[in-house]
Amino acid sequence: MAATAVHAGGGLADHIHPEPQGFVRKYVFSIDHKIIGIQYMITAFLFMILGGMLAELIRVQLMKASGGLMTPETYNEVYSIHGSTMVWLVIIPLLTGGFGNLIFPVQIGARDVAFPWLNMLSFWIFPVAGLMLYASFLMGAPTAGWTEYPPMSLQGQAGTSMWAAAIFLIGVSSTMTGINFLVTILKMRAPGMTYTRMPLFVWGQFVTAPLLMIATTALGAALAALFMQREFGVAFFDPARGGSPLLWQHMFWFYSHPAVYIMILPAFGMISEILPTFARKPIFGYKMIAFSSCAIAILGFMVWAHHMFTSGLAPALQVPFMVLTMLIAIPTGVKIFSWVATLWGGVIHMTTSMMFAIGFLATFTLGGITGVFLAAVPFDLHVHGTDFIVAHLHYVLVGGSLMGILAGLFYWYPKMTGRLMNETLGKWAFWLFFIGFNGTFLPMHWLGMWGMPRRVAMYDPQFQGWNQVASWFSFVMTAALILVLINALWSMRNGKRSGHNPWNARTLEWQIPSPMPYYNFKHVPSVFAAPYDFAEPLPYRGLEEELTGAPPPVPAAH
Amino acid sequence: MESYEPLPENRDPVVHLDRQFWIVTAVLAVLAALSILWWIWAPITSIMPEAVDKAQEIDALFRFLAASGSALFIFVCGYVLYFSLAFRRHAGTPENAVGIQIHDNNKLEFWWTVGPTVFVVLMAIFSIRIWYGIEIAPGNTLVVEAIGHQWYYTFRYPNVNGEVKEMHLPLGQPVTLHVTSGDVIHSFWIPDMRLKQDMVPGLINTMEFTPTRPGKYEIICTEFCGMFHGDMHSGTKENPAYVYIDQPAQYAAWYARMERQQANASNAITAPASNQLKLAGGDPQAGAKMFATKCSACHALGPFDQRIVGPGLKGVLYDPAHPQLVDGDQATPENVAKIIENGYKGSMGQMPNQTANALSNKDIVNLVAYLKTLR
Amino acid sequence: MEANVAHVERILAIFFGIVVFFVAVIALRNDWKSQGIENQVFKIMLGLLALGAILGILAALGILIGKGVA
Amino acid sequence: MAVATVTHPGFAGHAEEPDQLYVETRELRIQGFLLFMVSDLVLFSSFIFAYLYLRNSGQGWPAGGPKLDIALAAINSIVLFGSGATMHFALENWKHGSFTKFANWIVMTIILGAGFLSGQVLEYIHIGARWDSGIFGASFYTLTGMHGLHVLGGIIYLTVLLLQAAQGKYTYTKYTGLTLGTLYWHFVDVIWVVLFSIFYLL
Repeated sequence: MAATAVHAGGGLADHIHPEPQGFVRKYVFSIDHKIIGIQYMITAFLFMILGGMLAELIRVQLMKASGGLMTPETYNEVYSIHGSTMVWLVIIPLLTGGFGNLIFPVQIGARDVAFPWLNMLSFWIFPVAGLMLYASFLMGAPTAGWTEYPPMSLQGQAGTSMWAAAIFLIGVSSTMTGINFLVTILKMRAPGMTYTRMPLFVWGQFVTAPLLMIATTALGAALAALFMQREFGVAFFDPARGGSPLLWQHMFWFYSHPAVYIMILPAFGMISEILPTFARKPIFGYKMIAFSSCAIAILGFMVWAHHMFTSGLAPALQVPFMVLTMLIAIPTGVKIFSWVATLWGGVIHMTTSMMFAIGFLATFTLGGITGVFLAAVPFDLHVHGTDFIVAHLHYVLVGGSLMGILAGLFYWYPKMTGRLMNETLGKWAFWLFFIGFNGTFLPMHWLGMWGMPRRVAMYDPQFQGWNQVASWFSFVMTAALILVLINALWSMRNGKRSGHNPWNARTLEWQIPSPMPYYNFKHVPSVFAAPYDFAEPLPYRGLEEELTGAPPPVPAAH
Repeated sequence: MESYEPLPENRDPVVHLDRQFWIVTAVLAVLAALSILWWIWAPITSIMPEAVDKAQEIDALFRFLAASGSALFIFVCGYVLYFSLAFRRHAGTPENAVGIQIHDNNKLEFWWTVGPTVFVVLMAIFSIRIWYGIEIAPGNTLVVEAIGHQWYYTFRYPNVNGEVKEMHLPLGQPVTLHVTSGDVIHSFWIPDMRLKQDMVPGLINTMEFTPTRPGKYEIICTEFCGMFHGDMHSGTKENPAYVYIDQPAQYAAWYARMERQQANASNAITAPASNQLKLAGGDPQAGAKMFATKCSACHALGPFDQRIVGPGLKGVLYDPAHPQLVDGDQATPENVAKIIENGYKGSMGQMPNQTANALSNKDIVNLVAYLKTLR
Repeated sequence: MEANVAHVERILAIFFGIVVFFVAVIALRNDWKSQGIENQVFKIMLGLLALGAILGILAALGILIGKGVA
Repeated sequence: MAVATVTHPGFAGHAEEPDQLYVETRELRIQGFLLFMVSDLVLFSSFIFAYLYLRNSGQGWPAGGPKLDIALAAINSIVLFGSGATMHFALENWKHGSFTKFANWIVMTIILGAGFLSGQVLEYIHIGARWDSGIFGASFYTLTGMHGLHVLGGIIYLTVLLLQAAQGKYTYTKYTGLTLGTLYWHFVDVIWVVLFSIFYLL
């Protein structure tokens, strides 16, 4: 084993530090990317419980046309915080900080991210900012939705400034994560891990990191401007002093449109890992999937004003924004077709993870199609600001991102705990989730087209029937998520032991023990092919001792 | 580590599509065709009538989008379902069986890139054509202004002083609707017209259409505007701001009544004399220069209805159509100066004040002198 | 007095602007062959510094003056 | 081990890759710092966009009328650009192994930076607009204020670097921190080129 000799004798392993032993250094202020990933996930799932409770409050309120559960003011607070929580405290942290941190450094054969201390800092800003966001409830929460358009947000209660500060902090954390991930992928890939050999989940993170780094800062500027106007009267958005309310919309959507790709590209990456693994088949069109991710990320920066088709954008600007937005359908379509083709001719293992991935294909396709509808300005004029938008965005964010997250949770759970999640419970959860989700959000398509606006505490009684349908199904969806949660908690102690590679998967993280050891690799492996040739031997060298041999040499101190 | 013997594949490794696949494809094609037919004849208007000319075009676009979208959806989901059932691992399949090891098919990938591209181009052309139809103003229009407030709408008509609470439009007469807001962002949506524009303070958005169907239609606010946003639609009792599309004769009668009513009501208002400036001795030429640099971005030198951001100012002091200024005061030089001095914030939108516009008192005097010369 | 101060400022700006410009250009020339990403960035920065010096000189000469400047 | 692995192309070139934990190499730190600069640039760009957008959105520019002093701004800008040059010399001298020259140049840089800041304060006193009087004041104070904070941060950063260098934290072959400081200072200078242009020359 020449390779092993090189690694053992090369002296590079000297840099390994001893694993911290105290509880605080090991699990709280840890600089280990795997622990940080798990911390992100736990925190984000806690916030998801809060955000989900708020969602249920919304659905209960909407069961009656006249409202009834909450005052309009409380309702406005509830849905504003629901949106902010789900976007910034749940989906983005789960996909980047959570699964990103946990998996991608291992997949490229690195021992940690480029800046472990920065990584720890990124994480610890996140719960603090989350608590600040919820503290705004006490001060009088923001009421203008997660988009907080001025002048409405200038009229908002004191908590709106707190909201802006909290989101700004999350932005700082995201930016640091983006820088960290980008440097890691650029510089710390194992020998032989060329760009075309990276697993597609790494590609997902690779195109997401610049979005996190660039777009989030633009949001920071918008939030800072809002904060300054609210607290110090700096005139950015006040038309009476020459400002413009549309400026906020431009600045906000310049972030928030790329942000929807931050929320979906890593999920694309997960699906691209899970489908081939369980179909026992190479991913179809690897290069096209990677390339289309890049295309989506680049186009994502050029389409923000499609959120403003009714806002009074100059007519000459609407056509390019419309056409560019429609162009995004092409790379997205290519991805979906490639995934469908990956299923063809496979040997499909119907695990819970795979079911969520296949469910993702169905629901995300619908969300994507309605997205193309919305790109067409004339149609958007009709449905902008209605429940149709709510339906579309939930099909993309819940049917897309969250389905991806759940698929990833079932898939990578063994890598965190060394145990499998319960499959029977998982399948129940999948079906309940799938039915509940579609029942909740499908009716909103026609509700919106018939005249039901979004963000309303009370509405025209003619829409009450379908709203009740949506509410009842939302309870089913919530039950499914509770089932997943119970499953995850129960399996931590009682799940079946997984072994290092329960799914027979081929990426690097499955070639080391579960849960993953502190150093990931005793010897950093060499890579000589993309990981998707299921009929071939594994394309790695230098992994012989990972599951057996002695621990790596650790010097006394550095 | 895996074993290195060749692994059993579950199928013939030669890549080919079997008969079953083509049967499924045929079934999906039939379903897709049915869905397209459904969208072509879907009874959209029986649920929501088309009240204006533009609505038909938007519905046509929707039919096109929905038909192609549902066909695509049926194919994707159909194949997903079929593949997941047909290629499921059976009980007897060896543990280490693998699927057909194909990575790429350049021809297939080429076509499924070209396909969506063609579709996108078609859709873009279709949308742009309809969109230009929506944007282009027909001639000889009735100009109406709609103003959003927390939480009701008001409307302004030419030659009617003050604001009215209902919008009446004559059948068959092209309408130009200017929308703006007096406080926060609202939105003006009439589902039966399929048209919507946001009402943004400090900005005038425009809609152009011709009513084609008489009736009473709901207006709905779709941009979150505060506590009672949910009540800002015509179904509420307090401010039932419906749009009525009337026969021309009916409309004329209503309009004449409004002119009379509002004229009577407005005579009662007296102009408060709050102005400190001495308006005598202004220099109209300096005022004209000042107007070109400071005012012309928002105010045209046309009639009152010709709006950029604010109203046109030609003859603002002599305009019989609008004997009152936007704040309800009479159109006297003193009151004009007062607005320039203090700015304006109200139902017609917002205008920066003297300090924000960097105007000296002398500038104001000159501007008023200049406005006086415009007849 | 006010005008005199401005006068002195302008002359100083022009003089030192020329110095900074040449220093930046010379540094750029000396650095031209250096490798490594940070040096590439330094080169861009030095080029922009030279540009900034020119802009400063032009502003001091009153050739380039914006609308908002009194 | 399968024989096919050894001859696989693309493997030979990657002999030694980073194989360590918690050792941030020079390359990684520079790369990360450059990316930080990119995101900081986006922050500035957003406000610059806001300024240009408001200025051109037809809402009556200039609202809140600026009274900028071009002579002061010119000399002040030249002072800041000069500090960029001195910082460049500081790093060059460090590379050539001269601590004294390095210290002199970096002290000069700090003085010039402080000079620029006092010039900014003069400009703030001189200017008529307030930050709440209109969009000019809003944009000007936000952008120059943000830049001023960056300069202030830079002065502190360079002082710390000087002290660290005096304590012998850096050697003549290991000086990543100094490189980063220089990068940061150049960044602050170059941003001012843009701000100077859009506020005084446009």
